[in-house]
Amino acid sequence: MINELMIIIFAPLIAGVIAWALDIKGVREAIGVIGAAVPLAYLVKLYPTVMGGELIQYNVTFAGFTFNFTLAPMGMIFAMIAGVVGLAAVLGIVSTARSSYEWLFALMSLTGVFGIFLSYDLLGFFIFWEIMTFGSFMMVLKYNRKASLKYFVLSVIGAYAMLVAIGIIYAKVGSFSFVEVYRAFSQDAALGMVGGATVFSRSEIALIFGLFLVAFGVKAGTFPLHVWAPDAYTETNQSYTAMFSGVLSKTGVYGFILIYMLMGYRLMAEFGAFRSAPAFGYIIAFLGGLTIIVGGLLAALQEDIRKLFAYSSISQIGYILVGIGVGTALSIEAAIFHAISHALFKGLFFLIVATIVYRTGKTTFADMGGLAEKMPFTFAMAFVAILSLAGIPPLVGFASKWVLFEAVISQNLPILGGMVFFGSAIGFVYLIRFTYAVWFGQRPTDLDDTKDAPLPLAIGMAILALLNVVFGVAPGLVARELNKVIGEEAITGTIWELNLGFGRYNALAILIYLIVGIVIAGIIYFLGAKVRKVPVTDTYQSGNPVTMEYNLTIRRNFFLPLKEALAFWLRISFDKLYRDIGSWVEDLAEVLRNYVYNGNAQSYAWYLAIVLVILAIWGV
Amino acid sequence: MVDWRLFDPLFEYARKRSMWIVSFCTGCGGIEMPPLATSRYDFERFGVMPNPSPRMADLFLITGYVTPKTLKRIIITYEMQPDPKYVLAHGSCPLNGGIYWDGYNAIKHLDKYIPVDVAIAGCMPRPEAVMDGIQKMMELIETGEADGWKRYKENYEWYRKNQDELFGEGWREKTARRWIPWLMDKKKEVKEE
Amino acid sequence: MAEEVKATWPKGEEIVSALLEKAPYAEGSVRRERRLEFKVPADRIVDFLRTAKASGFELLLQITAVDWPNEGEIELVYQLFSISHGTHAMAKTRVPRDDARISSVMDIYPVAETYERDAHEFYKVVFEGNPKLEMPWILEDEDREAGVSHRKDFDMLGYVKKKYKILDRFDEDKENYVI
Amino acid sequence: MMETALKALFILLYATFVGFMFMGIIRIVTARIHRRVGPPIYQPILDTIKLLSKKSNITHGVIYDFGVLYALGATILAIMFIPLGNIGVLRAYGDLILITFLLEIPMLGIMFAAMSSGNPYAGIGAQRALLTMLAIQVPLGFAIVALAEFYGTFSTYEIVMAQQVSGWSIAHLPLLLAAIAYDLVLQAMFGKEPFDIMIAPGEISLGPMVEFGGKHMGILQIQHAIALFAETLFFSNIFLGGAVVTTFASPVLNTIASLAILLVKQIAVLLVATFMGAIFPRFTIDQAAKFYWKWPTIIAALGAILASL
Repeated sequence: MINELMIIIFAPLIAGVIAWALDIKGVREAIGVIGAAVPLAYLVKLYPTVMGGELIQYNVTFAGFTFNFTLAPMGMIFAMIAGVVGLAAVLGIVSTARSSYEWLFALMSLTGVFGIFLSYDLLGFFIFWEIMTFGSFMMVLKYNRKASLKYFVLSVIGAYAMLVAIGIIYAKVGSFSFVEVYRAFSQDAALGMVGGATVFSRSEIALIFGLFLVAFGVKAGTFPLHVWAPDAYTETNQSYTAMFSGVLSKTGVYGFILIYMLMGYRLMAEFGAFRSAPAFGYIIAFLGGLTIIVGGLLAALQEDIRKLFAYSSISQIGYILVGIGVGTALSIEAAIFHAISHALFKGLFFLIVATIVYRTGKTTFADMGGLAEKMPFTFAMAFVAILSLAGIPPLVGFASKWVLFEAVISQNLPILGGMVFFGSAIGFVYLIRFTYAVWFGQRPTDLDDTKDAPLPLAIGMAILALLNVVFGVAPGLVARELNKVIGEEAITGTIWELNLGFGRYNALAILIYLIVGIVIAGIIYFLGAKVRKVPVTDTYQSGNPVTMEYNLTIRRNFFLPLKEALAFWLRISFDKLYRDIGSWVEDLAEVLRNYVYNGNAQSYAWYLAIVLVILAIWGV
Repeated sequence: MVDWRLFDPLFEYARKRSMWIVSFCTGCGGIEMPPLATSRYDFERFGVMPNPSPRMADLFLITGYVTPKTLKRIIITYEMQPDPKYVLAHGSCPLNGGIYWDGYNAIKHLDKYIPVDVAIAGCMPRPEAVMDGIQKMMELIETGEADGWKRYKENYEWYRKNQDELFGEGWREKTARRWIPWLMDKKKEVKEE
Repeated sequence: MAEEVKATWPKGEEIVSALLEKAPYAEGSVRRERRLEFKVPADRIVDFLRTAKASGFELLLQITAVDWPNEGEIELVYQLFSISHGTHAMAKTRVPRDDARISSVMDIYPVAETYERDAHEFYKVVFEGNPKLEMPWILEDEDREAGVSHRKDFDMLGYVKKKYKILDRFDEDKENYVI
Repeated sequence: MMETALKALFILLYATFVGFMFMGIIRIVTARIHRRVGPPIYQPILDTIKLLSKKSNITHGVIYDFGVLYALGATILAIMFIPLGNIGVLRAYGDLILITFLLEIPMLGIMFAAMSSGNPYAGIGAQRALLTMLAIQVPLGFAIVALAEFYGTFSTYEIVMAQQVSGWSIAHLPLLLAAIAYDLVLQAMFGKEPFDIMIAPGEISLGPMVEFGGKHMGILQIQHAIALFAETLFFSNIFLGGAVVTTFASPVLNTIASLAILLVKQIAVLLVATFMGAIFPRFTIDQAAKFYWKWPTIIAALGAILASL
């Protein structure tokens, strides 16, 4: 009987291959959806046992290496995120997929993600990391070669960094499995405390941490390494982006948490703490803070709907990194909580973008507008997503952000607190820009017959929106699971209420009083006189008559003053930096090709002579 | 839906004591507004407040002569105001064209196009006269005679006929589209139209 | 003209003579202190203004159109002003009334664009080279179609009576208004 | 249950009435600065009754109405969390960050309604309101961080209790800096003169408010009244020591005394904002953003750092 873990990991891949092979319109979608639903079903079946504390082990020996897979509570939480958002995204792909090629590689990346969350040794982790990257790269390649090239180059740099780090660890520790690696590092930390000779020297530990930072930083899209994300998220099938940014970026976050789990003590012993946060953690947190601000501000200045949400998902990952960086049990719980809520509302947002792009065929804000009447269901979903991402109390976005704020500020880190607070306003800002340009205002004439979302996409959106609301009103549900994962009662309180000791948040009371408030406002509203519906052109333009030819909505360049205020900072762009490095490397290669490998035998003879002379002098 | 007749005295008092003026100075009397708002006369004592948007304004001051071009804007602004709305006309020009009686571009009889509740004499009445006009308007509201808006609603066809007679049919679209070719710098199209 | 015996203004005489040398086709005289007058044929107005601007007349104050119905001509008065000499000058040209056509001086004095549109709007004088001549401006579309203009042969009062349909009850001698 | 319902109703009525009185005070004080007589103090109530009693209203769609209702609902929600003497309903859950967010959410509702009206002025007004909010978020964030770190707790009620013991917050230097920064931020939250570019009457005819007529504007007047009351109450609770009076025997007297003290503090905060508003001309949006990102941010950051030492 094949072990459940194997089914969870490989079900999507097998379904993908079959779907790709069969390539029959109806059957392909069905197999794809089954491929995404099966792992989720098994995860739900295994949920009580894993959360009960008993780990499910399974070892596979293959080509001389033993891969052991374990379903630990941490892996379970992330796998559940991948399962739910993956299923919703796959439902989206049903209606937006162009060919079976996309089915194969979307489900392949889903397999990679499940493999990462379930593998309990570095080698398996790396292999599935590569499968996931390859799958997502092929998805982007289909749409735009240049964007995929940039994504490929950065992912390869990340992958090599991770490979080198794993190599160093394997050389010193002699085994890949997390258990031995963890024991080796904690022994090392203990030795380091006592002052004995440690297995890893200080520079080696710094090197490993740096390499892991780069590797996971690329995938999570932290500030200096975020340049691939806007292009990769934009140039692919939009409902796949829901999975791409909702789930795949969580692997980067899982990686950072892995650093804590494996090497936390060793790094703490080595580099000490910075005002009650581990020094190495503060680096991650500060990078996360920068990512929030940079991602948010750039998101506000975008003209393309997909780019806006790409930058927005980078900035939301910044929140999670801040949570991880601070390093206390509460802040890591907050980070995972925000990872869950981010996956939910970002997946929902990208499905909404997929619907809009699928129905209108347009992607820039300039030629969209007034879709609220034409696509009421999608607008309702967008309204829930906006409330959740902007952090409006009754929804999950606020609950996770609130826990994160409290965790960061209570650790006496004022600068990080300020950055996180600024981030919440930025989220508010670019969401209103999106809402104004897409849903409200004057509708261009060619969008008049747009229909609402197709059924599979609608189901996908409904699932995520429902979860957004349920986890928002009852954050205790998530908090209790997180306490089990971290093993410490950081967030107490009932199902409706979160209690952190120095701050309490009651979601149910908020919902009740908000409804009471809106009911009171409604009563006052309906006491007033009848209301007359007025067309868009009957609007006050200093008395001038207005017809549909006039452009009544500011869709282009909505935040021009912000762009002018930030003109100085916008000149510094890491994207340009990497492109310059790329072109510089190309020129260097050009020079080499012209002078060194110029193909005539005579210069090769000279090189041979020189090498022999050197060897002779060396006295070999 | 609810029958508010019981509270009518309160509503009339509130409408009387809080008239918001559309800040749209239509003619030469617009310069009389600042003295009213500043410390010597200060109509804010009566709750009168200038307000740029017609959607929340009640009182519409026609300050002086009205040209057809301005009348188009006045009609549009007047129709945007929610219902209990009042018009206060300054000087003799809105009544019979005043000194521009033979001008081709001055409206001779404003009452044909929009209902006027109170008219103040004086070729640009002094602030005292305008304050007196506002007092008179408040009296009319108190006694319920300020029914210009009711007249406009009941015989709207008559008003509409007069307006279309002066401006021609469909003047709103024509005026709106008048500048578009020049705004979009498409001068040639003007010839073909 | 009434002001025969007047103290001529020596400085003005120099300016006029200097200008007339450069523009022989024009005649110029000094009306009084700080008031010069030039008569220029219609086709040479552009060169005249170019030389005027070169010799110190920096500003074009106004282009006024005067309608002479019995002579069948429209007189265009270009009023210039020279800050350096501190004097005002009028350059008058005559254009036939029925198809009043003259070339635009926009390239010399950019401000002329608006004055020419004004003259065109009310006196139907066509200024070749002015792009914005047909642009809607002061007159409403209805007035433009009805051919409103300030030429003397246009019956303004008749148009007003037709437009507002209320003036016919006025007594012509304006003593007693009956509204 | 019944008792909290009564308390909630009392808070709501008290907040609305005092909020209207505050709006009246603002108009009278501004008038007296202009050496004018100024309207009676109950003028905002008359304005609201007139607006609500309009005989015909317009709407631009469902979101246009729902946005306005949401704004008033969110403000009513916010007022319940801020401790009001000893009759706060949700006092135990009055969390600094939660209240700061709740005081910003009505703007979301108003902007949703304004934008769905499709008026270009509303679009520009919403853009400016967003940028103003982006600008004030930095000093506001640092001020809240300073408070939270100084008292080590986020619950407003515990902060009020701590202030009864250790004196007003503004007595300590870090929180004095935070209070100054927060007061500048209040200027923009009230929409008072130097930073009211978002509702500039002359320039963009009241920005987002341009399309609100009749009862929509009436509801927004009520919302503005409660928001004024809520913001001043929040400021006087966290910086000016709130009011916990236990000297009298019967709780009713205690409540009246604490409400009176709070009222005095709230009016003081209001007058500071009104005086500043009556004197300053209006900043353009990038001047406002640059100003807020320079001085108030430096002051608040200094306060936060000092508080965290």
